Amino acid sequence: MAGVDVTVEVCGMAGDGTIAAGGLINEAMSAGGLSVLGFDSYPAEIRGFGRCVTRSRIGDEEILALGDETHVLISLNDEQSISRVPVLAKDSAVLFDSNPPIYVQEEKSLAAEVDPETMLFGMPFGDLATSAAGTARGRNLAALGGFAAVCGVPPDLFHLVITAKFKSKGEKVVDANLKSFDAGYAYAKERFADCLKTMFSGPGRAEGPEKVMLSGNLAIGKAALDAGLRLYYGYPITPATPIMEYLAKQLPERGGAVVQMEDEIASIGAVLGASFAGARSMTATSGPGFALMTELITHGVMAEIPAVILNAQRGGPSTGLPTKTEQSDLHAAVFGGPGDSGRIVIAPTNVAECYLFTVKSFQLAEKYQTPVVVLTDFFLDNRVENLPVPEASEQDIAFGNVFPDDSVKGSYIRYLDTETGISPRALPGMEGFAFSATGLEHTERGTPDYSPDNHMKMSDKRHRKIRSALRDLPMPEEFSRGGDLDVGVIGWGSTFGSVLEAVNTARSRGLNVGALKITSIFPYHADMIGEFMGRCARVLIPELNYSGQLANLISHLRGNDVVRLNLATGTPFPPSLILSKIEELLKAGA
Amino acid sequence: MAGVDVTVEVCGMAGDGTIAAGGLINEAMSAGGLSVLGFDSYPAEIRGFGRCVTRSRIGDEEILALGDETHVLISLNDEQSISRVPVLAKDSAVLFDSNPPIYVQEEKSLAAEVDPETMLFGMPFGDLATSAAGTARGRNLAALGGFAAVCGVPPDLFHLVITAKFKSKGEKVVDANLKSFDAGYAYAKERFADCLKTMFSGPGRAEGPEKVMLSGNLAIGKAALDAGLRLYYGYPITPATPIMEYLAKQLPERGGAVVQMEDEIASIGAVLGASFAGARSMTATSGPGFALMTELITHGVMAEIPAVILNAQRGGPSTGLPTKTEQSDLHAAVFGGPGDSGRIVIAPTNVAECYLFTVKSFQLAEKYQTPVVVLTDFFLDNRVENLPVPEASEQDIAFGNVFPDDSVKGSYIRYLDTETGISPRALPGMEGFAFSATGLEHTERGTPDYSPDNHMKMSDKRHRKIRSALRDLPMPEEFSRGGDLDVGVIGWGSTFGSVLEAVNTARSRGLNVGALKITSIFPYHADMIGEFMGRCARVLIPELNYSGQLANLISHLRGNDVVRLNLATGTPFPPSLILSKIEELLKAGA
Amino acid sequence: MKTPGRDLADKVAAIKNAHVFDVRSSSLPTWCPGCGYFGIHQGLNACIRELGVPLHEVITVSGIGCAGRYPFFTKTYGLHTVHGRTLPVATGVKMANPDLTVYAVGGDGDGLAIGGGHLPHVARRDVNINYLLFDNSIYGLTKGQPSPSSPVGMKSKASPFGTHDKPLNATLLALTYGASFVARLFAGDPEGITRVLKEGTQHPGFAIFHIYTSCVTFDKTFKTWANLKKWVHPLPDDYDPTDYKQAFNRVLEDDFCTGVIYRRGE
Amino acid sequence: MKTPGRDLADKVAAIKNAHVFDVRSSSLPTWCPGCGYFGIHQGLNACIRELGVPLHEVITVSGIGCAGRYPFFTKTYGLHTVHGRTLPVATGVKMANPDLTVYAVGGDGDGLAIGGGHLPHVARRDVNINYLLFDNSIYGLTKGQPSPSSPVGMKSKASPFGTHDKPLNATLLALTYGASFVARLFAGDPEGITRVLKEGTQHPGFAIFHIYTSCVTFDKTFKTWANLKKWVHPLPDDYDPTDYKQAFNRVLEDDFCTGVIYRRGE
Ligand SMILES: Cc1ncc(C[n+]2csc(CCOP(=O)(O)OP(=O)(O)O)c2C)c(N)n1
Ligand SMILES: Cc1ncc(C[n+]2csc(CCOP(=O)(O)OP(=O)(O)O)c2C)c(N)n1
Ligand code: SF4
Ligand code: SF4
Ligand SMILES: [Mg+2]
Ligand SMILES: [Mg+2]
Repeated sequence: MAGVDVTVEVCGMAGDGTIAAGGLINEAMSAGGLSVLGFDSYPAEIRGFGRCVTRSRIGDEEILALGDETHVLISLNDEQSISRVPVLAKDSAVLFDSNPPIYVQEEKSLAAEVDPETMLFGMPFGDLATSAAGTARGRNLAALGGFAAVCGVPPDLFHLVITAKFKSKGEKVVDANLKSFDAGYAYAKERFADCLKTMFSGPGRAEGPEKVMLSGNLAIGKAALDAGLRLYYGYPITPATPIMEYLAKQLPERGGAVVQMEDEIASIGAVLGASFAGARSMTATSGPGFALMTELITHGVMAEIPAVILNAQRGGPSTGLPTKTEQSDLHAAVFGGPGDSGRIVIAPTNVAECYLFTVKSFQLAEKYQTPVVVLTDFFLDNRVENLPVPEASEQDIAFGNVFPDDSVKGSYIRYLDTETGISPRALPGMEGFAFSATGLEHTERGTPDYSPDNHMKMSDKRHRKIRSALRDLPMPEEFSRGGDLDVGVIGWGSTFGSVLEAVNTARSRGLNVGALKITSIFPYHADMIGEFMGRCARVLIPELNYSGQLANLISHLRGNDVVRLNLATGTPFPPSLILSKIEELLKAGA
Repeated sequence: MAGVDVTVEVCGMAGDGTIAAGGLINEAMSAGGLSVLGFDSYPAEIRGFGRCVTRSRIGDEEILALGDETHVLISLNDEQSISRVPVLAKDSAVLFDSNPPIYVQEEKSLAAEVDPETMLFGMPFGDLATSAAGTARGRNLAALGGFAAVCGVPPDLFHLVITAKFKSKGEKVVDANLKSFDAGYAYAKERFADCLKTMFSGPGRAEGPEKVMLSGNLAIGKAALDAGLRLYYGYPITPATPIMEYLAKQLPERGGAVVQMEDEIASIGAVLGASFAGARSMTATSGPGFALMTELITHGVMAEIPAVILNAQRGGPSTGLPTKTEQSDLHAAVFGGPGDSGRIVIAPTNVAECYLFTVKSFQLAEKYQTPVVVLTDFFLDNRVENLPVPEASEQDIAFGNVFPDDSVKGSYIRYLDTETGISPRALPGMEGFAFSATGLEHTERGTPDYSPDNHMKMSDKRHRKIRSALRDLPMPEEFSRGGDLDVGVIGWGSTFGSVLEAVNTARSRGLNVGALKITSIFPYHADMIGEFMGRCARVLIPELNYSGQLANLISHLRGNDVVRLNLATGTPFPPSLILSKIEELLKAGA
Repeated sequence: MKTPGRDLADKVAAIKNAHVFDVRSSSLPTWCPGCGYFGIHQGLNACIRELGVPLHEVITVSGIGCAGRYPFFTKTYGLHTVHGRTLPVATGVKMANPDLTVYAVGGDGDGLAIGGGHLPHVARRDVNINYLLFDNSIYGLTKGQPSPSSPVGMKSKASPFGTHDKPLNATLLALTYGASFVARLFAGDPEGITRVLKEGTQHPGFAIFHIYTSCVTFDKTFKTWANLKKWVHPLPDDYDPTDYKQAFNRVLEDDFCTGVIYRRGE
Repeated sequence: MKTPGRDLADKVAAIKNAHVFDVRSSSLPTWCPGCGYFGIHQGLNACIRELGVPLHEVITVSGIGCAGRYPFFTKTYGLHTVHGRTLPVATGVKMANPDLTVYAVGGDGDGLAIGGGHLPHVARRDVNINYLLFDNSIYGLTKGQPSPSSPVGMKSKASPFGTHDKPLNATLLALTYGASFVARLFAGDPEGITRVLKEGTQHPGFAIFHIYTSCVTFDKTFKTWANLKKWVHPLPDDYDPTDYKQAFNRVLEDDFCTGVIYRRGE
């Protein structure tokens, strides 16, 4: 192994402490200076039972995607873990409970299922914890101890993160957990002395800038706070709810408020009202809620009112797959709602961009006086990455509104048709600038007017404005050696990480391929995208949806000559699939 | 003039009887065997005052669009009519009230405004009516008398339609109106004896099949009735309301019901419920209401429930231009709502197709177990055409549902994955077939299931089903001499009439151009459209929207090499604009 | 013959003479001559004038309907939203800038049909906005369909055989939802409107004004001026608006008493 | 240590022994062990069994939420709609096929928040469907946010400092909306549920069953089993459910009486 690139899974039933164990692995590895990308899956609609799996990819370079294979599996419940066997790498290590709380029939045990090459480490997790700390509660900690010993993770990294995690529960709990961990560590160190692995090239304490472990959702919440969010209105929906819950805790301390509204329509309504009155406000939802919002979103378009709407995509149509990831709301985000209602749509591709673009969205909404949709997806919202503490500059968070000049007091024209389409915007409370905003077509003064010339002119103003926003929107980023490429792969959202990983691998094998990241979905940088497409012999657009929604939007830039690779599986895009498609295209092209 | 092709306008204030007069002209001309296309505009949101204009294009061949110019203007209120002067043809005739009920300043009179070539016919409309029938109420009838005399319409045609129209109000009213008409007729016959025109080549009593005067909305209502509609659920909104009002009158007599729901969400919800239970049901709305429906529409997609939704488009975004015409909900109709939610979208281009496609939509929805969106627009909904009484055959209205075979009783698989994607559908009440439908992703048996393979498979099933519907959808129709064309013009919705008129004119001038009518918006006949595009040196797509929504959908079929001609004026597309664009393209191409 | 145009001219002159253009905008309301909304307009304008709130610190938020047109007819800031969403939008406005005096305005279709799901929650939240529900028991703007407050049997183009559904009583709804200030008013009594609006505007919480009014164009049988004048009557002088249960029982018995029906006690 | 898995196995055995699989489907409800919904399930299953309606002539229409999962757990036809739209969809089903017995099922979030705008109208229309409102005062499926019936001060992840909004009382709402059959029930009393459901199912019009139930997973403080058992009590024997005004006053005074609160008299 050139560097570290290991995927560790913890699998158990709800109640086994699976998620906690996975989280501690992430934290310990981050503390050890490695990069981490973690993604948990747990039963979302069935309570009290069901399978929990945490997946952590750990490496010494930036982690772009989930790996295709798992190298270490820590099983807290064999019956559940059996489902993970197919993703185990050759040569993987499996830790399991040799004396589980529920009896497991031999033929249902993990040991009976795994490949012969797999190294099996059976340990009595519960017994170890009980004898060390007097309770089997630390079963998962004992398993972690075994993991640290078997895979060569310095135990002090775990000591550090265990202490930090349980501090708030009191010294006793910390102590019990440390003891359980140590018991597991000692047991494995001794029992498996001759087959210990050193998977992690001796991580020590991290150097360099301090890192935090953030999910996409948390990054969005933090970004909103840092950007000076005043009011959050929302309605619970997976996978957006954690944003509301985070802000509910944080915002009141900063003088803001979170209001759980009666539905999504009320939520976007209140956001429009608050934004109209000048406060930074936002809502977050998912596809079904977004659909309900579209009527009012177009009101924001017509009346030129800022609004920030986060659409955390999940599987569709309809209620669909609430706990699965998909990128199938692009169409709705760009085209939903009545009329020609252009709006800004941006889509981050990783946790850092979740932060960055959320911060940015407020300014964009204010400056361009229009709803801004930030499109994330379940995978991006729920995965964690360790990254340098994200921060927003003064400039990033500056109020974006263009105010009218004092000189026009009393003769203010709210919807003045300017070159960019941006009209100076007064806020209620300002003396001498009173106006009425409306979702009806209106003159520059805001008076309803349906005459042909006026509608043509004002439609043009609004669309010109949206087009002019392009200069402030994040640009496509190319990852290639430049020049002509045999295959160019275009990605967006959480899929882009998989695209880049596949392209990196291909390039490392000497293939002349490149990747283009698109984060501005609407308006989009047609010139730059078209230029890139023009340099590629073949263009590949992998997406996590059935119909190729980004491809539908941009493939005309290359006369529709693009190759789509669409997955409607509800799971993150496997880089390996992209890689083999690249190879297939190269073969076909040769 | 080779044949008859005359546009007549009546213009007045609300209360002047403008709309009634225009309607009588349409009926009289239809009775006389001519073709008629009428379109009224009246103040929709300001009551008690405001301008009313009726526009009737009358000809001896099929009328495809509104004409660009007006040949006869009947002014019941000069102040309002002045706005019509710019559209007057050279050589036009204007009838006005020489002794109006409201004094008109000289410089505001029509006479002061019109071109010198215009023939002016001043008559004391009110006085004529009063002296003939004892009341000025027949002012508009006196004006019609003048029109008949001046333009050469046999008065018995008007006698016929006046009698028919006022019959229900009693003989007295009929009589008074006939007298007012005759007074106007006699006055004009005598006073203008030397400058009477014969614009209408002597229409007699109509021959051939009986014709009715129908608006798009009425045709839709009639179609729904003829198709066996059982339940209509709706919420008032311009321009769809007349459909509900028509059905409210008619449906109860046929054992059905119209329920005005609390909003559009409830309307589509009830339609889905009723359709699930096997009754033909529908709703009609416009853009803002349609946006609210999109969440539930995708429920129909996912749970495979029929539904017929009529979206009568008006100007957008948001409340927009409620009383103006536009084609800007195509995006929302095809792409609105969460997830990859393919559905059927069809768009009639004239009143006859409004009937035909509405009938068809029920069967399609049943057979393909999916929401069907019928897209009309304000112009199509509100214009009247005289046409042979539309009728639906047994075959057209046959119940489209595919029932499960009795043999699968007890082992019924609701969402059986078949070649076409169509699964036999049981209705509640059928013994031995009970199942649960859900908007969650589900297995063939209907059980919620989010596993990757299942989502992929069922997504594929649903989309295959929609694609397979293409064979039952109305095909594109070409109007050309075939072979290679210098310019091919593609049109949809009410704009297609203007396209065809422009193309016909161009062809009559010897130009090698053609028109393609597209009525199936989704899925669409990519092969046929692509083949047509391939034969055209240039492809032009005129649309009544800002962004070219049909072009966005289909231009990839020609590598995006199409010319768009987009109007966001809220008014029907003038054929002359299309014609000049055709000429411009030919010039540029030469 | 007097044309509508002439009626109108008379009206305009009358308005001009009343010197009330300090609050109402110079653009003439597009309501039909005789519409009850003129009376409400007069009442609210006077309220704002008499309270002395600077106009730029007042905002009128409305839905869609004839009532929804309101913002175009005042000199305050205005926000004409979409059908039924008056209250959530007004909530956002008020929370963003509590210094603003917020009037939310909408019709009975707007507030009880499509927007009926919002009223309970704005009342529960007790957001300090003032909601004027223009209840003419009909959809005016869309030309005369029945509304949730139309009486059983009402005939219209959309209900040619008469409606079946029991009407909703907005005052009772407001009480049930826990609104902290509930008043019932009559468009034919602008002074009464002004008086109660002033009190409600100063109430620190959600205030709803359920205003009976007449759609002269589309309703010729139910809420006509003649009927309304016959029906409405003020609450007795000794009525105690702070007694919640009494308020309920009053409203259950009496559909037409006007005044402050309920006000949260100190 | 007893794992949740073991609890479950016990439950399954108990259910099997009760021989109740004639109505409930063989797929095990995915509700948490101890959830009040099991009691409602039991009550409705027995009602259907005892009424003797053929299962294929029964349909369960639901919204989204833990309650919304209901249709998967019965052998009747089922329609799992979207969040909040239970009632309009059920309306369509019933009107299309009046021979069907229609149970509409949903949670308090489904019925009082996002779907709160539909209840007044289905009640006014008196559509002959039976609506079971599972009121646990919390959003179960989305993991414990407050609902419109949560008490003031309820703490949750979404309301870490406690809620502010006054709760809505679904029974009072139903009366205000004019529902023709209004009952309040308790998930801890399946027999009571069966008895009243049978009566309500036979009522020719809209019947609403406001059922107090406990979310054992997310609500540890308010509608716990212990509290509910302490609070609920049957209406007195001499209570006359046909007296509309009395029903109002009873409900205003007493949040926890159970039984048929109101039934339209003949
Ligand atoms: C989503 C949506 N649905 C329907 C409409 C059409 N619409 C406009 S106003 C209105 C009802 C008007 O009635 P009301 O609210 O009582 O106001 P009024 O005109 O009587 O003042 C309707 C249905 C709309 N604009 N938007
Ligand atoms: C339009 C929409 N918004 C939000 C959600 C997310 N959601 C699912 S269930 C639910 C609330 C559940 O609470 P309740 O209705 O009380 O049912 P319970 O789970 O308590 O039975 C929410 C908010 C959704 N599915 N659809
Ligand atoms: S239609 Fe009715 S409510 Fe609307 S302005 Fe006219 S009278 Fe008033
Ligand atoms: S989360 Fe609550 S409501 Fe949902 S099943 Fe569990 S206990 Fe019942
Ligand atoms: Mg009204
Ligand atoms: Mg609940």
